[in-house]
Amino acid sequence: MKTIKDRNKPQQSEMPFAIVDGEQITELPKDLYIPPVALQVFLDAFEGPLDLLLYLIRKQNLDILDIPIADITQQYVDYINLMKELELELAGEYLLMAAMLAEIKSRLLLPIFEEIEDEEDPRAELVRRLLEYERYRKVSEEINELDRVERDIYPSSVETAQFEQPLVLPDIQLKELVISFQEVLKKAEMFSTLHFTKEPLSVKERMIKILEKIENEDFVRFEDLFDLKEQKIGLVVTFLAILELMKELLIEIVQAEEFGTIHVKTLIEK
Amino acid sequence: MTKDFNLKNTIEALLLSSDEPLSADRLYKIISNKENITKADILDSIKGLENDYKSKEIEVSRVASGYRIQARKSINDYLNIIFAEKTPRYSRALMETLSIIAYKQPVTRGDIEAIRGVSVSSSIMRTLSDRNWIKIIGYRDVPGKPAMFSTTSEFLNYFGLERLDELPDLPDIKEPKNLDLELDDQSSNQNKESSIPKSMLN
Amino acid sequence: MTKDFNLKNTIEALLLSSDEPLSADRLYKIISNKENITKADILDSIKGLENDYKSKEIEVSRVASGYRIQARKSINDYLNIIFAEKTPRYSRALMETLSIIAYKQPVTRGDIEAIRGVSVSSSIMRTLSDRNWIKIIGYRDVPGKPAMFSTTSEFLNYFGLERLDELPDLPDIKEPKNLDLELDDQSSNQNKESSIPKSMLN
Repeated sequence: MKTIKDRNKPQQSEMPFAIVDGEQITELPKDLYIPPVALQVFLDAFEGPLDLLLYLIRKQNLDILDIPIADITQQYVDYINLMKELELELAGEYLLMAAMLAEIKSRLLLPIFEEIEDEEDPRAELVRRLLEYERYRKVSEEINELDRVERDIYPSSVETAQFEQPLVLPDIQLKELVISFQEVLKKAEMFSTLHFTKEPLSVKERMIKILEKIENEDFVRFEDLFDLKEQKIGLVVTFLAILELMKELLIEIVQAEEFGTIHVKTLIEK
Repeated sequence: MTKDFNLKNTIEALLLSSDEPLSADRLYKIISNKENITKADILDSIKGLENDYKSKEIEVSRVASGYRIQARKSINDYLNIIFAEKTPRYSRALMETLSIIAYKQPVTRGDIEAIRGVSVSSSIMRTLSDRNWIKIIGYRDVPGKPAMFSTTSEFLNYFGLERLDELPDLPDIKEPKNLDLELDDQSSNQNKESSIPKSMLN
Repeated sequence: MTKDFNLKNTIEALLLSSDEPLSADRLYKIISNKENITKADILDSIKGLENDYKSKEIEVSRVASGYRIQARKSINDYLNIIFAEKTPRYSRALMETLSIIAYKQPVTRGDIEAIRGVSVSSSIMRTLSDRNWIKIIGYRDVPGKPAMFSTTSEFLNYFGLERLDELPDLPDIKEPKNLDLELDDQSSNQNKESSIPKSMLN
């Protein structure tokens, strides 16, 4: 790692690759201790391995069409190792690129047999990708500078809210609702602390029903919550709903005396 | 004053560009940064605008927080056409909030925020209760007594459901494709034109 | 025509009332409901407006989905004060993704990933589609049927453009000097198996 600073002697005025606390950082910090924050910022500053490679190439004013693969590979791997040492999470693409560079390097080292003259320069594919990426990187910077609404273009408008506009309500499909929930679950899965289990909806619904039933009453008799016309499964669902409501501290079960009537009381304050 | 500077035209453009009414004070503060003007100049210019607009279909209106330019009632008929042509859509945030309430009810705003990882905007909750799709069913007995929301029978009616348990089963997270197929049959008229299927976004 | 009806003033008020640009066609459809006008009248009136605005701080701008009235850049100093905190910033990753879609459309996520060398984040695709800047225009006929994305007219509107070819030119690919490069279009699949031992990476 100590070699990084030797190799990266700037040869041109550089673009800062990161800004930390308002200060431009144009080189990796040279001290032995590198604040992880700076490295994270450094990592965030790159949009992937191609971007990092381009940076290394530009930084040293190298010809992209004739990259000294051995040097670049070494530098690239140094950066990667630095990040790994600091236990920064590296996208898999960075490692893939390291492998690709190493492969190119090894192929360049092989003696060239004249018979296989068809074979491309091993760097060709990489150069092609770098050039292609660079085109879009450059043009995206130009697009970023274009005038745009919210920054440079201010559309004029007059107030129309004073009119009674016909109220058109958006229409949604059941499918959209389900897909939205699916989306939510997927997101929630990413915060893996949240667990969703499939719960029978009927219990949820019964909980609501029970709450509605008791909301305006002081006490409701426990057995009045059950609809005896329902089948056994319905009674079980009601019972589960009551247990669930108790667990969530939404209702309270009260029994004045032993073997006395059990009453249910809402804990919800209106 | 700067050459070519025209106060009336500047005020007009500022009032038209701002999303909210601007008071004479505010206009003065903004413009006097660059130009040597008085507050009286501002008021004169606004009078001038009012005069210019006499024959136009827009007018200067004075409301509590200042001046704004608004369309005259005479173009109301056209505006009705413009607004009627638009088929509004609900935001993803609203759809997700509604789906969480539907499947996890009763839930508090805190529950929804914990699941979605972002705060729930008041306007979403307002929209949902304005449509009578959700209601407050009580207050959870924890500090702060947060309101608990559930869906309503109007919500079920809207989707042609009789009971909550007729809501489609939670799709298997790992295999969203099956869901799409399954639900395509059920959805009568879809306006899928602009929205990108969620499954493509992952 | 109705008494007192003034087409130019009506168009002005409609453009100012609509929250999106209106095309001449659309204006014609809206107004001809009530008034006996031709499409040529619409275009004449828009010319008239442009003329009226010459000395003003607002202008008629033609963008992809029609005409809109906007403030001249000369008053941006003031507007930046009013809108100081509202300007959203977009990441480089988002701008790069958007650029690739704009110049290479229609593209799949795979195409974008091949060029950028990293996977496309879902949140970027979501932001782009939530803003209505991109849409799915079809599915490529290869295994997996990946969605193909293109940009929308809202994207052009946002950047004040009428047509895609008004975007900055995409820089040319440099002519290779030292390398025997075959600059064909097959550069997208480069996931070559690497035989490099893990130790090289440590």
